[in-house]
Amino acid sequence: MKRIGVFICHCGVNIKDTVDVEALSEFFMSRDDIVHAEDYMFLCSDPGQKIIKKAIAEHKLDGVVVASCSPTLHESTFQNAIEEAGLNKFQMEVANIREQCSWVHNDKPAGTRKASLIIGASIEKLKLNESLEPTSAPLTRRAMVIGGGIAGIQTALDIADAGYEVVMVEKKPSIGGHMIQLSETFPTLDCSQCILTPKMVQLAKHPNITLHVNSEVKDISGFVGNFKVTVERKAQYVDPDLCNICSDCSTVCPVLVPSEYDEGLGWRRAIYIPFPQAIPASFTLDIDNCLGLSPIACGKCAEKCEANAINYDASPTTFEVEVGAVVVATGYDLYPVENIAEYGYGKYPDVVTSLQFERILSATGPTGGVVRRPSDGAEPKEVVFIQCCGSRDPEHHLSYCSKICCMYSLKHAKLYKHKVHDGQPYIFYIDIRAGGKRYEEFVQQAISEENVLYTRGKVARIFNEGDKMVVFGMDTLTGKKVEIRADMVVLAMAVVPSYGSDELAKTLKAGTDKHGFFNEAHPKLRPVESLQAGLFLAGACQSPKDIPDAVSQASGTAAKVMVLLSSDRILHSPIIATVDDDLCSGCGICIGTCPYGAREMDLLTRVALVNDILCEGCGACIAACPSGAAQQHNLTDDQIANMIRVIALGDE
Amino acid sequence: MQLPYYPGCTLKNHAKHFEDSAIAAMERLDMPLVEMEDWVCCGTVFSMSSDDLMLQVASIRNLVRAEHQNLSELIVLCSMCYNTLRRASDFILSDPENLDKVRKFMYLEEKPFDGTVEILHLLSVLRDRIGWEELGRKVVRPLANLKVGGYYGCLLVRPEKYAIDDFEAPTIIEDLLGALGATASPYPYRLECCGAYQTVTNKDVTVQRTYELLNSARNAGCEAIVTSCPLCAFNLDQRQRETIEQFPDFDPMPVFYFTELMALAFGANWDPEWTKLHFVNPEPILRDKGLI
Amino acid sequence: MKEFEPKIVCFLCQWCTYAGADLAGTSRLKYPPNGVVIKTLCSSRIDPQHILLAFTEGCDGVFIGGCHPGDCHYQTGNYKTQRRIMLLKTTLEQLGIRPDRLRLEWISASEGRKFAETMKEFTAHIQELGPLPKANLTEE
Amino acid sequence: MTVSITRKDIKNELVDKIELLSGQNVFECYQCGNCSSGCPMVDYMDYTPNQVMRLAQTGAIEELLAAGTMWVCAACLQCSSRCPKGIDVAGVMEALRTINLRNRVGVITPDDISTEDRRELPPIVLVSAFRKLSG
Ligand SMILES: Cc1cc2nc3c(=O)[nH]c(=O)nc-3n(C[C@H](O)[C@H](O)[C@H](O)COP(=O)(O)OP(=O)(O)OC[C@H]3O[C@@H](n4cnc5c(N)ncnc54)[C@H](O)[C@@H]3O)c2cc1C
Ligand SMILES: Cc1cc2nc3c(=O)[nH]c(=O)nc-3n(C[C@H](O)[C@H](O)[C@H](O)COP(=O)(O)OP(=O)(O)OC[C@H]3O[C@@H](n4cnc5c(N)ncnc54)[C@H](O)[C@@H]3O)c2cc1C
Ligand code: SF4
Ligand code: SF4
Ligand code: SF4
Ligand code: SF4
Ligand code: SF4
Ligand code: SF4
Ligand code: SF4
Ligand code: SF4
Repeated sequence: MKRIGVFICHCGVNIKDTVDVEALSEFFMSRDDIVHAEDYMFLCSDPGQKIIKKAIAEHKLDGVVVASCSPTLHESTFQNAIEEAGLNKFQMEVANIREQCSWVHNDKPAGTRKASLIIGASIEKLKLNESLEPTSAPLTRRAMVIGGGIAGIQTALDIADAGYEVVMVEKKPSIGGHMIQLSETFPTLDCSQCILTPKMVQLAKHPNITLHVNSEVKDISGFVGNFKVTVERKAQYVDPDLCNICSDCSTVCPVLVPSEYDEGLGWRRAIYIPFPQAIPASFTLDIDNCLGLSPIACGKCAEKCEANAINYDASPTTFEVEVGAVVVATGYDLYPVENIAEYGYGKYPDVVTSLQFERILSATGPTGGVVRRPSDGAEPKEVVFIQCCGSRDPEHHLSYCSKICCMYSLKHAKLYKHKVHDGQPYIFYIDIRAGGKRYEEFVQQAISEENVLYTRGKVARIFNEGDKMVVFGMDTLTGKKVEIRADMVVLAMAVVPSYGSDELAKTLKAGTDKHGFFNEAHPKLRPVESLQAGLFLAGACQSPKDIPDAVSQASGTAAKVMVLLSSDRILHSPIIATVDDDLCSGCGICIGTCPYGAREMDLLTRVALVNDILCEGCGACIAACPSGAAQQHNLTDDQIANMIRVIALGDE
Repeated sequence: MQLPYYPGCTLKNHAKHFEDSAIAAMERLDMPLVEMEDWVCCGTVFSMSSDDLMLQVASIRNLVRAEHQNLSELIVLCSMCYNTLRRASDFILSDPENLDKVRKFMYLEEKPFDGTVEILHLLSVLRDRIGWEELGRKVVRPLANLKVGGYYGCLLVRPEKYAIDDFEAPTIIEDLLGALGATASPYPYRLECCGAYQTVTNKDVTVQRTYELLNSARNAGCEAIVTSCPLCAFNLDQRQRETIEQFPDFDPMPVFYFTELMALAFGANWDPEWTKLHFVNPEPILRDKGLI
Repeated sequence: MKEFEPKIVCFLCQWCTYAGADLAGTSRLKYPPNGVVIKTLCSSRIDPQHILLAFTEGCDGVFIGGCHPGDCHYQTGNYKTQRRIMLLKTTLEQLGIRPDRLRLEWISASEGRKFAETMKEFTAHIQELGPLPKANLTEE
Repeated sequence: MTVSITRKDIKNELVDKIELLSGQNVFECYQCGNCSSGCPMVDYMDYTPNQVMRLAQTGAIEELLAAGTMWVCAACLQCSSRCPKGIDVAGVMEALRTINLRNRVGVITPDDISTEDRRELPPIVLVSAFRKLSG
C-alpha cells in the first residue's frame, strides 16, 4: 500500500477562514491509510515546499496529496517539488479546496466537510496512480509541403531558412499557384509577379528545399514525427537540367491547347512552359495533348531540340519520402461557372470569370494588359462585375462567403478604370466585405474618386442583345429594377477547395468541412494545425483567403512545424488510453469514437491498439468501450469509481 | 402503345387546335392519345396556401378518377394542367393529415386517393420514350428553313422540382424543334413570364410583356414561336391585337402549339379550322416554307 | 429534523467547466457546498456506468459540465457526451430514477456566474426532489 | 417617413399567419434582391418582392396587405426558383393574397369583367384569374 502524506494549505486566511484546516489534518492523520498529514500557511512558498520534501524523506512517503488552490495554479510547482524529493510527478494530486471550496462557501463546518470529501477523493485517485514518463519517439527533421502557391512557398522558405529540409510537392509543372496569374493585387496594387517571382527563384535555389513538380502525394503512413509519404511524379519528357528554355520545340509543335495559365483565353503548345518565369525553368511535354511520342506520329520537338533535353522514353516515377511533418497548402479553385446557367457563361464569350479578367488585365496576359473583350477584341466601355457568384447561395450553390471576391471585384473595377479612362465599371453586390487593413479606404477611394457604381442587389439574368450583354439587376436601395447594357460581364466566382483535394484529404486522413476545406484543429486557438498530429495547413486550402492572410498563416504554420522539428524526440503526455488485451473483445467501437485516429485494430490478435503519440487522452473511447478493456492512465474506471464512493458516502 | 391523356378545359374550345394537332401527331407516332373519362377542370393554378385543401380538390378528383380507371399515368399537354396536377398530388401526399382530409371529403368518389398516377407532360414523353433521334426519323415533312423559338414560360420549368428540364437552361423544346427539322433559336426571354392571369386585370401589362417577349424572339431571328400553354398562347397570340395598336413598330408573329408543328412534320395536313383559332395567321409562313 | 443535504457528484471537463468553476471561486460567488467535483480531461470520458454507480452508491444528483458545442478541446467530445446522456436518461427512467437528477450543462471557462447559478439551481432542485429512494434501485 | 418599430411588431400574429400559410420563414431573407431583379412584374409593383420580404421582417404586414404588389404578381415563380435562400417568395405573395381574399378584400367578381372579355377569354384565363383573385 502507498505511503501517503496529506498537506493542507491555509493560503493565508483564504482557505483557513472557511475550512478548519487544523481539524482536517488531525482527521487525516488519524486515518489508517494516511502516513502523515499536516497543514501550513503557504504550501506553495519555498518553506512550504521544503516541508513537503522533508516529510517525503522522513516518512518515506511515495504519494502526496496537496490540498490547496486550483491545480491550474500550482500543480507544476508541487510536481517539481516531489520530483526533487525523488518521486514521480504523477504521485501527487492537488485537492482544489480554495477556488472550488473556501472561496465559494461561507459556512465553515460545511466548507470543512466538503474539503474533507475533496481531499478524500484525491487520496483515492492517488492510491491507484501509476508512475509515468512522457512517451516519446524519434523524429525525422524534415517537412513536406504539398502545393506550391504563395502559401506553400512561404511555408517552405520559412522552414528551410530555419535550417530544416523541405520537400515540396506541386502537381502542376510550375510553382506559383494562382497568385502568379494575378495582375496587380489589392490593397496596394503591386504587381503580383514582381513580388512573387523572387520568392519562387529563392525557393528553387534554396539548398534545403527539394522541389518536385508534376507530382502528387499518393499515400502516407506513420505518424507525427515519422511519416512515410509516397509521391508520384508524372513524366515530364524534358530534362529540366538540360532545357535552356529556348522555346525552339514549341515553335514547331503543331498542337494548340488552351492555356491553363491564361484561363483558356490564350493558347499554348503541347510542349510548353506554363509562363516565362516558371519554376523550375523548363519546358514540359503534355502527354495528353501530344500527337504521339514518336517520329512516326510527330516527333518534331525532339528533332528540333539542340540541347537534347527531350526524352520520349521518360516514365512516371514513384518514390518515398520520410518527413516529420506535412503541410497541406493546396489552395483553391473557382466554382464551376457553368453551374450558374442564368449568367450565360459559355454561351456569351464576353461573360468571363474573375480569373480570366485577371489575365486580361495582366501585362503577361493574352492581350498584353490592354483591356479587350474576348468576342471581338473591342475595348469594353461598360463592364459589369457581379459579386457572390455561387457564394452565399445555400439553395443552389454554396452557403459560405468566399471572402476575397468583394475586394478583387473592386480591384478589377479600379484597374479597368485605370486602363480605360472613359470606361464605366458597375459592381452588383449584396454586402461589401472589406475588413482588412486599408481595405475600406481602398473601397471608398474607388467609389468617390473613380466613380465605380456600386449597385446593391443580385443580378437575376444576363441576355445578349446584339453585341451587348443585357444585365437584369436590382437596386434594392432605390427599390428599382436596373438594366445595364454592358460590353462585358465579369463573374466573381466562389472559391472552392482545389480540385482533387478531397482525394488528398482522404489519403492524408485529414478532416475537411462539408465544403471540402481542410479543417483546422481549433478555429481560434489552433488555426494552422489540423486535427491529425503532425499535419498542418496553410493558405486557401483551409478557407478562402487573400494573400496577406495566406502568407500570415503560412508563416504561422512554418513556426509550428519548426517547433515540432526543433526537438530530437517528440514528447507526449502519458495520460492516454490503454487497452487490456485480455478484456478487449475486438468490437472496434473505440476506433470509430476516436477523433484523432489514434485507435487501430490489430488484425492478427483482434485487440484494439492505442497509438501513444496520437492519443490526446480525451477518454471518449474509454467511456464507449463496452467491455471495460479501454482504460486511461491515472484516470481508470476504478479510480473514478472510488472517488465517487467517497463522495457518495459523504460524512456518514 | 396508347397514351392516356388529360386534356383540360381550354383544349376543348379555344385551344382545340392544340388537342387536334396533338392527336394527329401522336397517331402518326403510333402512340395514340386516349382521353381519360370523366375529367374535370384541374383548377388551372396550384394554390400555394398551406391550409386551403379545397383548392386542391379539383386536381385530386381527376387523379382519383384516373386511378379508378386503372390508369398509371396521365399525359398532359397544357403546362398549367401539368404543373397544377403534379403539385396538388405531391402536396396532398406529403402530409398524411391532408391526405386523410381529402379522402374524407371525396367519399363520393368510387375509390380513395392513393396518388399512384404519374403525371407527365407530353414533351418529356417524347424525349424519354421516343427520343429525338427516333423522332427525327419519323419526320416526313421536315420543317426546313423555319426559324422558330421555343417559349417555355413559367410552369414547364418552375418550380425546379417539377421542371421537365434544367430549370435555368432547358433545351427540350429546341431539341424537339431541331428533331422536326426546324431551326430553333433560343432567345433571351424564352423563360420569362407572359403575365399569366394578369391579362384579365392588368391587360396593358400583358400587352407590354407580349411586345417585349416577341421582340426578343424576333431579334434572335425567330419567325414564329411555339408554346405548350393556352394561357401563354392567349397572351402572346391574341394579345397581339392590342400590341399592334399600342406599339406601332411591332411586327406580329405567329404563335404555334408545338403539336401543330409536330403534326405537320409527321405528315398530317394543316386543318384550316386551326387557323381560325390563331390571331396572327400562321398560314403565310407555312406556305412560304412549303409546309402547306 | 436537519434539512436534507443532497450529495451530488460533479464531473467537469478540465478545459471549460472546471475552469468556469475556478472562476466562480476567484470571483467569490457563493453556491451551496453539496457538489463535489471529479475532473476529467473531456466530458466524453464519463461512462454512463459511473453515473449509475453514483446513484447506486447513494448520490442524489449527478452533474456534468462540458464545453459549449463547437468549443470542445477534443473536437466532438461534448457531442458524444450529449448523446450518451440523452440515452442514459431513458435508462434512468426505466430504473425508476428521475432523469432530472442528472443534469448536463455547457459552461465555458468564462462562465463562473453560470456555474454558480447552475449549482444553486441544481442543488435546490435535488433538495426539492428529496433523497433518492434506495428501494427503487434494489428493484433493478 | 419615420416608422417606429417595437418588439411587438417583430413576428406579430400577421407575420405568423403569413409564415403559416406560405410555409416560409421570412427571416431567412438576406435582402439580396434576386427575387426582384428577375420579377417580370416588378415595374408595376408598389413594393418590390424583396421589399415585401423586408416589410414582413419588420412586421409591417398591414402595410403590405394594403399595397398592390400581391395583386400584380403573376405567380410565375421566378423569384422562388432563384432565391439563394430557397424562400418561396411567390408563396409569400399568395399568402398575402389569401389573407386579403379571406377578408373579401380585392376580390374580383364576374361583373368586374366586361361582357366582351368574358366572351373572348379562354376558360384557363378566367379560371386562373378567379382562383388567384377571388379566393
Ligand atoms: C480573381 C482573383 C483575384 C485575386 N486578387 C487578389 C489580390 O488582388 N490580392 C490578394 O491578396 N489576393 C487575391 N486573390 C487571392 C489569391 O489568389 C489567394 O489568396 C492565393 O492565391 C492563395 O494562395 P494559396 O497558396 O493558398 O493557393 P493557390 O494559389 O491556389 O496555390 C495552391 C497550389 O497548390 C497546388 N496544388 C493543388 N492541389 C494539389 C495537390 N493535390 N498536390 C500538389 N499540389 C497541389 C496548385 O497547383 C497550386 O500551385 C485573388 C483571387 C482571385 C480568384
Ligand atoms: C467587443 C469586442 C468583441 C469581440 N468579440 C470577439 C469574438 O467573439 N471572437 C473573436 O475572435 N474576436 C473577438 N474580438 C476581438 C478580440 O478581442 C481580439 O482579436 C483579440 O483580443 C486580439 O488579441 P491581441 O493579443 O492582439 O490584443 P489584446 O487583447 O489587446 O492584448 C494586447 C495586450 O498587450 C498589452 N499592452 C498594450 N500595450 C502595451 C505596452 N506598451 N507594453 C506592454 N504591454 C502592452 C495590453 O495590456 C494587452 O494585455 C472582440 C473584440 C471586441 C472589441
Ligand atoms: S527546344 Fe529543348 S532546350 Fe529548347 S525549350 Fe524546348 S526542350 Fe528546352
Ligand atoms: S511530339 Fe508532341 S510535343 Fe513534340 S512537337 Fe509533336 S505534338 Fe508537339
Ligand atoms: S467576399 Fe463579397 S463577393 Fe465574395 S462571397 Fe463574400 S460578400 Fe460575396
Ligand atoms: S467597421 Fe466593424 S462593424 Fe463596420 S463593417 Fe467594418 S467590421 Fe463591420
Ligand atoms: S483517449 Fe481519446 S484520443 Fe485517446 S485513443 Fe481514446 S478517443 Fe482517441
Ligand atoms: S471498444 Fe473496448 S473492447 Fe471494443 S475494441 Fe475497443 S478496447 Fe476493445
Ligand atoms: S431572393 Fe430571397 S433572399 Fe434575396 S431578397 Fe428575395 S427573398 Fe430575400
Ligand atoms: S411570382 Fe410574382 S413576385 Fe415572384 S417573380 Fe413572379 S410575378 Fe414576381
